[in-house]
Amino acid sequence: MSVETQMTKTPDVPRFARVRAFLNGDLAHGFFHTPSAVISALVLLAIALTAIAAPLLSPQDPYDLTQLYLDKAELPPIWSAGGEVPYLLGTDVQGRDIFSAILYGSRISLMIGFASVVVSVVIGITVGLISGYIGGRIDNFLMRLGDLVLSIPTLLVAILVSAIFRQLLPVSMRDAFTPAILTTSIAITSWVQYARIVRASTMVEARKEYVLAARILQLPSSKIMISHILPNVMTAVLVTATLNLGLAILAEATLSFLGVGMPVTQPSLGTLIRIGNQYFFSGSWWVVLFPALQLSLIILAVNLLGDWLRDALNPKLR
Amino acid sequence: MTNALAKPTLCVDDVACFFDVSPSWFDRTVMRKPRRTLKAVDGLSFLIERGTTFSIVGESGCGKSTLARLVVGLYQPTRGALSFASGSGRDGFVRTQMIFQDPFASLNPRWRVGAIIAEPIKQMGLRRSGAETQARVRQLLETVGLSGQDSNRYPHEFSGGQRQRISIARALAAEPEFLVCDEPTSALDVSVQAQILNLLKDLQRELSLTYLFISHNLAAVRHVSDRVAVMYLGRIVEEAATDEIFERPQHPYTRFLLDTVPNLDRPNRDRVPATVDLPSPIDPPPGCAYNPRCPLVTDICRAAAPEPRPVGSTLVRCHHAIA
Amino acid sequence: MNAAPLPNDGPGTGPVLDIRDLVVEFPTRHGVLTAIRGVSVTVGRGEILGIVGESGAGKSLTGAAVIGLLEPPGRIASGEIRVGGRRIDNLPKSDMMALRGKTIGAIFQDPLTSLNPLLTVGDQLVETIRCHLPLSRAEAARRAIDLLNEVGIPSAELRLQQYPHQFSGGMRQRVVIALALAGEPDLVVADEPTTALDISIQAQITALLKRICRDRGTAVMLVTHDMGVIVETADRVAVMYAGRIVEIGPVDDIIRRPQHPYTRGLIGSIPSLVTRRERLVQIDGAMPRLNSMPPGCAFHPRCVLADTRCRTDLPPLQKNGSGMAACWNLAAGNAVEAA
Amino acid sequence: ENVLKWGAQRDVVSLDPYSYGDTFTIAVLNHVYEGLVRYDEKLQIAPALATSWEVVSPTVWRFHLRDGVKFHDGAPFTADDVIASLTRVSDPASPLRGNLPAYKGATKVDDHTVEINTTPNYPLLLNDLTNIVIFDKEWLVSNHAEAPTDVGKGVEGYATSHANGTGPFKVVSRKPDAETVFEVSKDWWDKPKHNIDKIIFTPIASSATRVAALLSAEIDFTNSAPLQDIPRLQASSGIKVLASNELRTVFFVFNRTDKTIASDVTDKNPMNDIKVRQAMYQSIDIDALQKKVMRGLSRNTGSMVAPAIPGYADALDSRLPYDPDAAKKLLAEAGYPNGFSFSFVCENDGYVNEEEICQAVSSMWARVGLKANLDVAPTSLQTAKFESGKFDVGILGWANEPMIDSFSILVQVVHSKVGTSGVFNWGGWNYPEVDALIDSAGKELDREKRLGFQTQALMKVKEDIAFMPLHQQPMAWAMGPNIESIVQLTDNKPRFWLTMMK
Amino acid sequence: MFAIIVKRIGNAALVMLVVAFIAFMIFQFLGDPVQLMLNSQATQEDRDALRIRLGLDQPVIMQFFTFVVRALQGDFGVSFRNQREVMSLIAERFPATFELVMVSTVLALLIGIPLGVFAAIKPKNLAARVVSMIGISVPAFVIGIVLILIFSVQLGWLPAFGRGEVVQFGTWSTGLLTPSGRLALIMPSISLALFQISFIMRLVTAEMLEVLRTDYIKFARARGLPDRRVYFRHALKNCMMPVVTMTGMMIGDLIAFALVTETVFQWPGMGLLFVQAVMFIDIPVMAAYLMIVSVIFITLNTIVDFVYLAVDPRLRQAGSGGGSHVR
Ligand SMILES: Nc1ncnc2c1ncn2[C@@H]1O[C@H](COP(=O)(O)OP(=O)(O)OP(=O)(O)O)[C@@H](O)[C@H]1O
Ligand SMILES: Nc1ncnc2c1ncn2[C@@H]1O[C@H](COP(=O)(O)OP(=O)(O)OP(=O)(O)O)[C@@H](O)[C@H]1O
Ligand SMILES: [Mg+2]
Ligand SMILES: [Mg+2]
Ligand code: NI
Repeated sequence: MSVETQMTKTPDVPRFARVRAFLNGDLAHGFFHTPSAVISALVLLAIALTAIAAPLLSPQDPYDLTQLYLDKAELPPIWSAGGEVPYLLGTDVQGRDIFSAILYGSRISLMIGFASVVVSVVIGITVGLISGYIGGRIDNFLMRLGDLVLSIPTLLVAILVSAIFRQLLPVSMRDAFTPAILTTSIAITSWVQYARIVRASTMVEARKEYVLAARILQLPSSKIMISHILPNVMTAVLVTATLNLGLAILAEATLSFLGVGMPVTQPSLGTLIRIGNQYFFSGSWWVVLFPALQLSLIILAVNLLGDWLRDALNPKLR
Repeated sequence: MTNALAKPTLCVDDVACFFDVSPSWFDRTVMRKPRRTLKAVDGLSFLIERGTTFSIVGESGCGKSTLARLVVGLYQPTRGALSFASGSGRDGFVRTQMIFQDPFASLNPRWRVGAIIAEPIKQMGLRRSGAETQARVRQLLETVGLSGQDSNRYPHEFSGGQRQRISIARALAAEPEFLVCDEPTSALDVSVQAQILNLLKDLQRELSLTYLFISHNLAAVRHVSDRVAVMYLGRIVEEAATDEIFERPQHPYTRFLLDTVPNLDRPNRDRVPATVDLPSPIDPPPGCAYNPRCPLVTDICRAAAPEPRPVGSTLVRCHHAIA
Repeated sequence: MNAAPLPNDGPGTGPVLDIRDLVVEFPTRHGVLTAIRGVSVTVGRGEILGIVGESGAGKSLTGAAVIGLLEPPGRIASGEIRVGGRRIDNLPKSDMMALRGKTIGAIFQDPLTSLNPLLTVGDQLVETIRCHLPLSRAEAARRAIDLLNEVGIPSAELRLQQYPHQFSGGMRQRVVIALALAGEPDLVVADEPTTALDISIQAQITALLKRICRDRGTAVMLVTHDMGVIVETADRVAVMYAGRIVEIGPVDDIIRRPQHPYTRGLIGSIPSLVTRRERLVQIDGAMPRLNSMPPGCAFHPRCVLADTRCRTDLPPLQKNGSGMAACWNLAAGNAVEAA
Repeated sequence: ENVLKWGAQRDVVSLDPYSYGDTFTIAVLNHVYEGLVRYDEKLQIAPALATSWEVVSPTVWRFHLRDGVKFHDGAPFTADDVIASLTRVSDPASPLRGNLPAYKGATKVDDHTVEINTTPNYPLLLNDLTNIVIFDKEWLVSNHAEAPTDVGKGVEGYATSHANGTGPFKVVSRKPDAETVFEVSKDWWDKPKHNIDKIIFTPIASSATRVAALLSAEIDFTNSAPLQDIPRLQASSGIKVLASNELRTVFFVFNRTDKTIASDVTDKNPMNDIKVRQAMYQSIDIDALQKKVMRGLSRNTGSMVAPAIPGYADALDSRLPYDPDAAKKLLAEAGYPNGFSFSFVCENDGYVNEEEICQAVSSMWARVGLKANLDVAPTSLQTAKFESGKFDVGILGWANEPMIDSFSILVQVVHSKVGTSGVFNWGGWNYPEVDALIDSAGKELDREKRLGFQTQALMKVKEDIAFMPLHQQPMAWAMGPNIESIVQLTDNKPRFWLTMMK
Repeated sequence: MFAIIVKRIGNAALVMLVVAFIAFMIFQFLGDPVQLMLNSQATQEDRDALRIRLGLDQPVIMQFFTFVVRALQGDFGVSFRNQREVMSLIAERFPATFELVMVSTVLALLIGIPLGVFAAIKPKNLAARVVSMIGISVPAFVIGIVLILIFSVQLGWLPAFGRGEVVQFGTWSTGLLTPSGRLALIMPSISLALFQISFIMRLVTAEMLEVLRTDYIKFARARGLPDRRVYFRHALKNCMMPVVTMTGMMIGDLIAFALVTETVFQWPGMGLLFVQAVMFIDIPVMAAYLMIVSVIFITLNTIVDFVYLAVDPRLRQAGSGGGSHVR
């Protein structure tokens, strides 16, 4: 337990006051006192930064075919006999540097995971707010639509959607569009959850008296939804979104593992695992092990963070 | 009390508000269930004079909040009309605002107090510049007994009584002439209730406000109001000047209420418990809605609903009211 | 009826509940919050002791401490709680479990949420009865019917098969009372049993409580913030402020002749049904928060009579007339009253 | 009881050998169905259901059928069966029609003699007949399976899921993609050179799982041991690996029509410029490919056919040297100093390590500025693209089976699309002189002369770099300790009737 | 009560119809069946004839109607790849997947629920936290590969692939009755269930923590009921509603996720069929699989709704419209 000085009021330095107030607040305090949260945040930060800075950090651009040399194929990690500089974690059968591929693959995994969560959150919030606030037939229709989406297992929808899209696109565009397709196919199934959460909270919030007060002022519905209700339903969305980020990353990896995700020339972590899987017994364990570790690490960190956030923000558990 | 020249602030004429609580389309068509309406408010008529406090008392579910919402325009009446006196409102009528029961739910927890109070000012364009708005917010906070610096804080940093003050400040920010107070003190401790009731009275005097005061707390009602109406299942069963109603209750329900309410002045008295619970407003008993609980019940009560009739200066809905 | 706490001379003769210098703390990250700061109170057989006070005064915590259900991290830091002469505040968990329901019953505020929605009322009653008394299912069911009859639920036999949601609010609170009485406890802690109910039902429940207390000789600790309920029900009343009892005494005396300035303010702030005053007595300000307790008398920032001693020294609860009060300026107060 | 558990990379397409021209399916079904002739242990044509034959005239061959042969259901084998089977395989809907290009008809002489009519002087009828298996006529008729299965009709043929042959094993049960069980046929006409009672055939697509299954002795044999796992398998006690290279030559084909399919060059087809083809050829580092991707197990080649295939000549086998600089120069000369992009269609389940080959070659091409848009998908999807010419560069492997003669590749792949020829002429290449040579070979009964035409044709093709040969692909079988001996021929077909178990 | 049942079933049928429409649209969009069925040599007449034979000349609505009627009869056409009737293909594969999914469900519930309760009672327990994280953080395919490496290759205890020996009952096959079948089930079901174990566990924990704070639990304790009774009779029962819902959803997800497991362990189930169908764009199989999984999924959810009615008396009340469950 650290000894915090009692927060003294600093009325007229708003910006710093807010930062300080945040750092002194329960959320930040709880965070710094939860080792799992701190560690996973650090891990995630490190992974995200290295992924973003991948072109600067990696000795090779694994998506650039001209940089793959067959004579550097299947080199073991640098510390094993036969390892070569700069191939830190070894190379795969195409001479792709595993370390670089992991950085780039994490970038794709995180990007698709994040984008699909953002897309589904945006859809979910819109649908949920409208459904919950306006109600009636629109609500009925939107919720039935959600039921429908839920009546087919998520993974199945994702596989079908990505298979269909890929089939419809010409080959030359396919690789470029695959991340977008994957994002869509994951988002298409996960918005329902947010919509339901938002709808339920919206219905609760809409009955609260502060909303009535706004309605008495004849504020337009859109404004009430966005500036009054939305901030109050975001907490639940945030928690779910964090936990779902893990699931989304997992979904992308699974699709790629099954061969309907990222192509071999632009491998994501799931693709790398699928490729590496074939070399599992041949002694080239590094081809599958490191991507698998990285993937598990990312999802674990995201989940730990999400768990902490859920506990920290859940008023019922206080 | 009635001034023939000044139009009453609010004139409610046979207002009703029904809710459709029918079973789903499926149940109605396939299961042949009937449509059902809930008569939350069913034919209310009263006048509120400028600068006075008109109170509504009644048990939970009798339609008090529905009436309040009708008055502020959140619900449209199914029948009847509400006519306001002309005033400074945008549509030419008196400006109406509302104060709510729950000090925790009535302020947006994500907004700073300053923004909450400024919202009506901005929405209605009452002040021209941001600085003026800020000044007005500070002034309002001071009016309700808080400090101007409190505008930077969030609602959760305040106690229940303080929040109710913020709520009042927000209502006042719209510069209303008419305030609807829906159980403004029932979530508060008595000592805080006293603060708020005093504040409301002070404000009324200073700003010559008109109040529609809704409560189930008879003592509080007696304390603040000029006229009182007692509601039962969506109807006013008795309406009179305050002292009149408390000293000479006419309707058996009013009498029952006054008897059951704990009375500090007569401690250790055994109250008369009601034997029957409040009936559902979906299917109210035929005839006089109060008949299942009424000690004076006769056949006519079960057959016909009584119309309001004057007994002295009181209006009563009872077959047995003695003139 | 005992006004002053009795020394404990063994079971049978002494008070049913005897709390001495109870202190309840919450260790938090910013230090320890002391929510109850030395409460001593007794309840005798067949007596209803009302506890009133503002929200956050510590009424519920006192009740929870007696039932042994303080939510962690809350803990009894010092003091003693005795029930029937037996000290219970330091009992191991399992012994306390055996005591709950059997010796101490409890009633909570919200009858809507106090009953498990998925079990029939009969199930819950039978289960509770069999947990405390060595009865067969059938015998327990018979007892359950008796209990329901006792709390005034008609056609009890039928009602046993029903689920809580099929009961009205008042009925549910009756069931809750029946459940609390199932183990025939000597003491019932009732935390705001009528607050969630309508006035007409409130009257039913208070009447029921009084009757049961009278018939069974059960001691009741009735926690509420509604002076009206106390006046109707209690024999004695303790007024709490900021984790302490500031005044305790027979109900009539407290209502008519409140001694402590806080009690006086409290009584004065209640509007009267009978007379009309232009302004209510108003205690300005609010109760201090636990983390910023003022030194001395916790009431001094709001007290009109406060002097320097009030700001530094904690007034003890001392005998005063028929009751006891904790204030340095009681004499002055008395003088005012006498005048 | 000797049970042989066979883990294959994939399942047979169907139990009907005529449903799909798939070498592996036919190889598996050869345990159940037999032809009139077959290849022996030395890949020489040997009698099977026919005991002898003679050429009656340039267009008529007479076959004498074996006596006392019974189908698995007990029906006797007669000339009617041969005619029914030949009719079935030459049906217009039959995908195997191209395997019997010279066939004109057949007549029954007596119960044990048939005559087959062919185009004049067709030299390779026997080679073709090695894989034309014989059904029982009554069985076909009573099960309404006289015609080959036609997917378009919306009904599955009886023969798709049932089998009734004369071979050494009979089908006991089949679950597609899961398990097919064969049992020894006690009534087989030939003297068994095996001691197997039962074969359990299981497709295990994942190579890792397949290797794991072999290591944990859940399977006794696999005909496709992943190349990368061979060292590991060899090191495991009790596991034997038979690895060498097979007949199949893998090469790239070009779209030779006027238009590219997906290229940034739209006004013409760069592939029609020999400089471009040579540049592509010379930018492939075949040694690196052989060493890394093929694990040293393939045989680099400049020839379109393996040395064991008649028509091969050493002169065909020289490769243009790997020389990226020369390639760049050639491209510049051809007018593409910065290269160009094109679609590169590959499969991921066709040839050995095919996906890896294509990836590696793409990256080699990338280094000289050629941007290949790699399109990798299962064979069934890619075949459609090939057949409709929707590719710029594609991959093809040709084993010259069942003919085991270079005439096979010449007539089916190299020849332009005329009649039954050029079925695999996907890219629309057209060499009239070569066509003429092939046609002459197809009418030449003299073997030496015929092979001379064929070698000449192959040489011309090579000189024009019409195709880009890579290698003869490796084959790797692995078997557990239960297997005593097995015969592996260069056609990569398991023959369990020649296999002894311990 | 009856009304609620009729309504639920009606709802399910409606959803099914829409799913059927989606499946039908896949048919329509993913290429021309005629193109896919005939080879490139076919003439225009062949094409037109086939078009008419397949009913593709009819208006779309009629085609959809025929599709639905045939689907109701279990006729989804012939697999392009396997050239066999889709329904018989799926019927053959269904038992394998069913067995795998059921064993995994049982595992998930049997392990997940007690662990969840345990974690709720002892929130600080490290082992419980690890279990609750592993399943949702390590992808099933990674777990599968690791399991094979350890238990098949290194230790040689468990088979790496397949179902082992199965016993056939008519069209149904089961591996539960033979020792090798049971052994073969171990690794696939564990790798499939691990995610769900964690999931159920977390769900139960979260619900328990909430339920344990409710008034009725407090009141149950105050009545002196023993802890065990409070946890397992009062609290757990109230936690079961979301668990029941999730179990319904979970089984559907398991069927879907089984395709990953089936790929890794070469488990001859529907999933493998589907994965291959996707690779080969084998539309009849894709459409049929989609429909069948949805039927299972919707049936399960409808059953869940009925379980709800059985568990929660509040929903049984006539007119209360039944439980719209919130996930
Ligand atoms: N929007 C609505 N739809 C359907 N029924 C409603 C609606 N609003 C109120 N009611 C019903 O109308 C009746 C009157 O409700 P109202 O809220 O006016 O009562 P109240 O007197 O304010 O009670 P309380 O003292 O509990 O606030 C109740 O039976 C309530 O259930
Ligand atoms: N878990 C807790 N952690 C910290 N402080 C607590 C906790 N529970 C209660 N308190 C504090 O203890 C004090 C007494 O609480 P208690 O619930 O006894 O009040 P009360 O008198 O019953 O009020 P009310 O009338 O609102 O029920 C309050 O200030 C409260 O904030
Ligand atoms: Mg109300
Ligand atoms: Mg309390
Ligand atoms: Ni700290």
